Amino acid sequence: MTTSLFFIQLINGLQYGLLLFLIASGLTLVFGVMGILNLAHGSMYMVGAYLAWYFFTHTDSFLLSAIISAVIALSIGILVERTLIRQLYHRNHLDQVLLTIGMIFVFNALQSLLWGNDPQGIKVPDLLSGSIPLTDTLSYPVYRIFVAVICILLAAALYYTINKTRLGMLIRAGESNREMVECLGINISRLYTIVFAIGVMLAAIAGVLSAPMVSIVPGMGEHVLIACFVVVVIGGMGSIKGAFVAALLVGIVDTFAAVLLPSIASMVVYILMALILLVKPKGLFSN
Amino acid sequence: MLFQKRSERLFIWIFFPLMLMMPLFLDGNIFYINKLSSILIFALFVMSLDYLVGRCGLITLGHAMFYGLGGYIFYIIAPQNEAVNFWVYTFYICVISAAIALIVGFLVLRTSGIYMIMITLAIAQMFFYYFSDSMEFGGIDGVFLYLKPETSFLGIKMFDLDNPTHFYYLCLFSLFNTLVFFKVIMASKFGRVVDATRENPERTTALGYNVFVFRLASYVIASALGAYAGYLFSMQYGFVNPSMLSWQTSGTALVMLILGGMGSIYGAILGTFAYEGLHYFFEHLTEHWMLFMGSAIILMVILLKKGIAGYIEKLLEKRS
Amino acid sequence: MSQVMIETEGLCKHWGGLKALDDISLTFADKELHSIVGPNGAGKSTLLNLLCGTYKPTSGRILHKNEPIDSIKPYAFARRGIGRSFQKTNIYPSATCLENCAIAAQRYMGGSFNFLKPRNKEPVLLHIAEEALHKVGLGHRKDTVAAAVSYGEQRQLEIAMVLATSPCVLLLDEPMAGMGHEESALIIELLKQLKKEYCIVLVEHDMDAVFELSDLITVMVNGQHLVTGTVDAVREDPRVKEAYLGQGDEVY
Amino acid sequence: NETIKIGVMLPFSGAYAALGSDGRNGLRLALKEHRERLHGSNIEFIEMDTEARPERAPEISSALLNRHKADFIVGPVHSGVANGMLRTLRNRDTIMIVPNAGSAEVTGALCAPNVFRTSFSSWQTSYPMGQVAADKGYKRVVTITWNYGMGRESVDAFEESFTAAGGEIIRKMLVPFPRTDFQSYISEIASLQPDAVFVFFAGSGAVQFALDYDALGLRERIPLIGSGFLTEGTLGAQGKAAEGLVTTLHYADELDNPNNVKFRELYKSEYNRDADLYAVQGYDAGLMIVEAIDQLQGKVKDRQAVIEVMRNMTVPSPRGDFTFSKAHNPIQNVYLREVKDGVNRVIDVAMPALEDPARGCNM
Amino acid sequence: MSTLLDVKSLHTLYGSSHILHGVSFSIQPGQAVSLMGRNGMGKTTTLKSILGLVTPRSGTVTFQGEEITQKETWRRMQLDIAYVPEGRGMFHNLTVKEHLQIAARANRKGEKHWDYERVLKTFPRLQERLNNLGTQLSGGEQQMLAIGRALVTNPELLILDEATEGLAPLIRKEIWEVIRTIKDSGISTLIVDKNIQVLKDLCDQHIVLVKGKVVFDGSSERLINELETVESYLAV
Ligand SMILES: Nc1ncnc2c1ncn2[C@@H]1O[C@H](COP(=O)(O)OP(=O)(O)OP(=O)(O)O)[C@@H](O)[C@H]1O
Ligand SMILES: Nc1ncnc2c1ncn2[C@@H]1O[C@H](COP(=O)(O)OP(=O)(O)OP(=O)(O)O)[C@@H](O)[C@H]1O
Ligand SMILES: [Mg+2]
Ligand SMILES: [Mg+2]
Repeated sequence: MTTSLFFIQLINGLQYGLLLFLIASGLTLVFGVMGILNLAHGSMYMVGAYLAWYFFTHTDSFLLSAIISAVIALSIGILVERTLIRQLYHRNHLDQVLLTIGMIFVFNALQSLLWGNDPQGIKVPDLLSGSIPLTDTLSYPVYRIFVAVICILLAAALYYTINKTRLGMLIRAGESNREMVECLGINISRLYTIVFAIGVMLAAIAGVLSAPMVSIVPGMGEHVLIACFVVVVIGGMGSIKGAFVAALLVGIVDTFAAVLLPSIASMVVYILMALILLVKPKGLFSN
Repeated sequence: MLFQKRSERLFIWIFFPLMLMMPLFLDGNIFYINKLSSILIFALFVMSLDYLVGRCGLITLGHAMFYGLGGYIFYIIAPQNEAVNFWVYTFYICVISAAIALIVGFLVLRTSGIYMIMITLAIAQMFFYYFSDSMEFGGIDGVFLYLKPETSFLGIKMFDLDNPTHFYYLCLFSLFNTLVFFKVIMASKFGRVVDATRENPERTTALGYNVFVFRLASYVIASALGAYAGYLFSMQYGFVNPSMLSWQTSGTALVMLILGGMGSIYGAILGTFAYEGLHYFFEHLTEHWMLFMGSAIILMVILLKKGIAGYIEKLLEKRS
Repeated sequence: MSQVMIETEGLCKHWGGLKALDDISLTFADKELHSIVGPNGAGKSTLLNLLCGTYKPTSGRILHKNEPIDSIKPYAFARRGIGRSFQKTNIYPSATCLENCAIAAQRYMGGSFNFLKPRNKEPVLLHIAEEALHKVGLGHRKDTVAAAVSYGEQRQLEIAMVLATSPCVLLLDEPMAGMGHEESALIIELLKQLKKEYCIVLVEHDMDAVFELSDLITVMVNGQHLVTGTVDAVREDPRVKEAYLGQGDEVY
Repeated sequence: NETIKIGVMLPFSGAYAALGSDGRNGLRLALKEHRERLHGSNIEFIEMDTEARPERAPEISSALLNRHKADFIVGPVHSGVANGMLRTLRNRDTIMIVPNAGSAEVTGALCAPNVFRTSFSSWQTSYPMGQVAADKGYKRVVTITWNYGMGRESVDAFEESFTAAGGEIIRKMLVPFPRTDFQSYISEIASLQPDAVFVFFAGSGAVQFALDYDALGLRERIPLIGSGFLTEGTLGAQGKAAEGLVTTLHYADELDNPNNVKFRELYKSEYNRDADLYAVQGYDAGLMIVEAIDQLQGKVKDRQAVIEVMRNMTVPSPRGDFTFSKAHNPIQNVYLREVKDGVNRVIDVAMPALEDPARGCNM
Repeated sequence: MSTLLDVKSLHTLYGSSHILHGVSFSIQPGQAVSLMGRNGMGKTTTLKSILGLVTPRSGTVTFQGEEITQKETWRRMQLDIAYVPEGRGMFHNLTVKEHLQIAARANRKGEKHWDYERVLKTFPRLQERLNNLGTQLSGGEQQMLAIGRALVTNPELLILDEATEGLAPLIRKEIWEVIRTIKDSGISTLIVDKNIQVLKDLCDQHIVLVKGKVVFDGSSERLINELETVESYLAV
């Protein structure tokens, strides 16, 4: 591998990693920090992409469709938490698995009912449609750089909120002992509703931002779901920093494995995870 | 008594006699008999998962790995064009998968909770991709087994596996044995420690038990039985496919288990039947069966606190 | 003085920069009750956790009957007869009180890898378990689920479980915390009996109990060994008064 | 009047759902259009969702065969499912018509008298491209596909004709199925600087590959050619990223023949969406059934007769008439197409009446 | 001034076991009240019923003249009630500092007698452990933190369950001093503890529970007069 190709692949890996973090960010919040096992996370990613596509074809404005999609996702999040998730806080964690698998079924059915099963795509917003030449054959699209920047900003914002603000502390405290948080006079239910909804919205926003880069197809959510869990767990539950590092690690390892070790490429991420967990049984950045 | 709860006895007295007579009602309709056989096989698989999850508190998302391995091991070790003995190969498959489980368990049981879920998933995915990216095992299209084993034991031929009804009884027989087997284990002194390791592993260590060894033993037992289920499945249609090892298979089994009620062992049967029943029903009702299936699952989680088995127990409690 | 059961040599435990235990050398003799007291955070629980293998020492050695045991596995401590109770209640909440003790008793009765023997068909084992319950005054609760008994009773159960393992060394971390007078008195009586047979290490803030029971008292402050002596010696030691007891004019 | 049962085994949910429903629509359309040729038989459809899950295939096909006693079973889309179906349906008392799955085995090693295919073999759709590429003067080509049966078969077929015509494959890339993150592979391709890139991808993989290839700026610099699935049913999602891609396939939406024009019109008015390849293949399966019923005057219980009729049939397909090879695979034209303004334009017939070599079939 | 907390004939059940049989008592503003009883008599259950952590089958709880029986727990706590639970209720993923930060607030009157600094001054041990996680503290340190966490909410009514459990004698003395100070500053306290010697001096009023019933409810004077009876209830 030449040096220039090495750097290009490194950039590819970083970019893939950042995208992974974007998709996993909502899960880090809902699963890592709040401790809710939401398997329907991938479905919300899919819903976000479809919403973006749907409103884009109707409004022709990427920004507008992004905003509408985010608002809809937020409302779905609030609704789901209020009516369903809330019933399960006092129960076994596995009930959340069952519930959210039920939700995957429902989201898949609704997607097929509302939007059909054809692959869809939307074009990159004009403002960001340029590209920057890297070598004489290869160039890099501006939109992807834009998304990478958003991911970094998002990571910083999440990190700050969870670790440094009172809100973040309350969310963490809720994961540890809901009853006690309530005993401090805090409306933990409402707090959890909001944070859960934000998690869902982040998943959808990831879908929106990915929409111009990926094919929007049924089942796209299930493909990313496992990758998201891998990222959150390798990083260490509840650690934003961990998730960020893990996403980049997975992105880079996966990218290089694809070209250097094609025979075991699909296994490499799992080998990585197994090794990390055997050495650090609670992930990279756990207490 | 082995079956302590009233609900349990009731279930066993209704379920097994009913299933014994089922082929009579079905009047040799091959489809229904085959369908029931595959449900029984899967119930056996879910039961072995229940032992791990519900009894040992070891949640895994990689149990399907053994389900698939059951099939692939058979494909690998059995000669291509010679019918082998069923019981001998049952033994081989259980031993080989137990050996694999011993190594895998040795690694995965170092972690716990969500980390264990993920590491079991990781190892299962490795096996999944090993088979699905391989050329010699037919890749994602899987492989075929052209000959079914024969089942003579001490010179007596008990089941003719090409006959769906015989195969059905073999499955039922296996399921019943597995149920009794798990019940005996759980009521035993070993079971007492298993219960302890689930509830409070830290305390159990402080009392002087090597928690790891007990978990490992349980993991090996459950995995061998999971592989046995996969072996039966691959034999039913003579067909092994990597999707048997996929995390979706593990997930589905987990869903059935939670639906049926964890930790009760017989709940596994209830859950499998309920899930498959709903699936079959909605699928024939509408093309958008997923919508109904999903809603039914959601409703059931919300309404049933401890799965179907828990619900039945509550009903009986109220009446007495 | 009777035989030395457990001995520590220069035991240290550091948490990051914090020296929770700093160079502790103590001996605990058989058939003696040796109390460890000290202000909160002095490192008493840490010491017990080291003695029973829950934590590994940063440096230093632990000897049990003159054999070093600091590198054996946590569960092996209990097998050598080193039993402990926890400061924070640590039981099997969904099992009955009797079953809680039966689990403990089975460890030393053996047969835990017996897959076939029904667990409730072993009278000797159940008898031991029941006896342990009676000793701590929980006989009437034997069929109650442990989660449903009150906090104080759970503390009693905690001790019953240690007794059921038939230990030779008892490490008790604040066994009386949360217990009422009556139950405390019961435990004090019980410990008086037990110390005739066992080596007991007691961590407790209830000074009435400590003074009444102890053969020896060790005072620790900030991870360091302050003084070891008899009840009277420690009671009157000005350093102990300053660091821990106060001036003696107050009720505890 | 007899009831004729047609079992339909297609994916109606999951990633292949669109393909499944188009195939089903085509099938239904054929039977509806030619109602009067059915000799008054009642047609009953039994539709089963395969979810594209191979492990369900034996069970569902067993249901159609044993429980419903279907006379014809149409399906599936997915090759893995096809393998599972063949296991239960080969040489049984029913007629299996495969409306998509292109795996070589279906009319190769696993061929059987009662199994027909109305679609294609993967060999057929890629073999002609080797010749085309050589004619265009490409010398050094990189191939890339998913590491699964169809992918490998397609690339091998391309290689077969391309190397025969003097070309060189400088790198064969196999992407683990169903990965759709192609950026690193495309970067690698850029550094190899080949004359062209041959791909086999379908569905979301095809969309994603075209999008990434375009986004990284290679579309204008290194020609992208492939089996027609690269641009089939995916153009809407690919947008301008598909412009100029050259592919070979046994059909194109724009094919200018009366059957096609009529079919597309009918389809549009019936289902309110444009027909595509999968609809055509389903439609042709329907035509086969209609023709068989018509010729046998509704007496389809005699499977031997049905097989006899089908084997000698000329199907008046929208893709142009085709007949069956000994292995029951279509002998058909393969067209050379190029995407212009979001449509697959037919440039030429790449190879006329191409027959699959049916390796491994001893029928 | 009117009654601060008024509890009227609470009946509470766990499943089918009836634990509280009509518990009634009241607390006047500024009073310190002790709640005593042997193990398992229902002290904790009474406190939890007041706070809404368990739902009583019948009976009412009135705080500052407002009935709160149907309110969610967090609304009750916002009326400036603070709670130190038995077992301490630490957050395993928050540091000592964060424990205090999330709890700190002014009360409804806008007063802020207790803040972060004052707690650390009162419990210097915590100062040294600021970056430890809640569960990485010694038992006594946890108890200090739990009390500190309750104080920084600047309550009108402070409820302590097993107030001095696991504390060293000196610290225990310290806690009693603190409680005396807050009592002097007009804050009411409801204390569960077993140390009758201290409580009889510290508290104004005393309640004794036996098997879910109030068997004694009176002032310190009465307590001293009837010390023997009460001690028999407590089995001292
Ligand atoms: N896991 C840990 N990580 C970091 N520090 C710890 C950890 N566990 C305990 N400590 C610290 O070590 C010191 C000693 O704690 P230990 O529990 O031994 O005290 P103790 O003497 O038992 O006190 P108490 O009487 O309050 O129970 C304390 O200051 C505590 O904060
Ligand atoms: N979750 C529960 N389920 C069933 N019963 C319970 C539960 N919690 C407590 N109890 C029972 O309620 C009774 C009162 O318990 P409570 O904890 O209120 O006692 P307490 O007076 O606080 O005792 P202690 O001084 O030991 O803390 C006890 O007999 C206990 O067994
Ligand atoms: Mg301690
Ligand atoms: Mg209490």
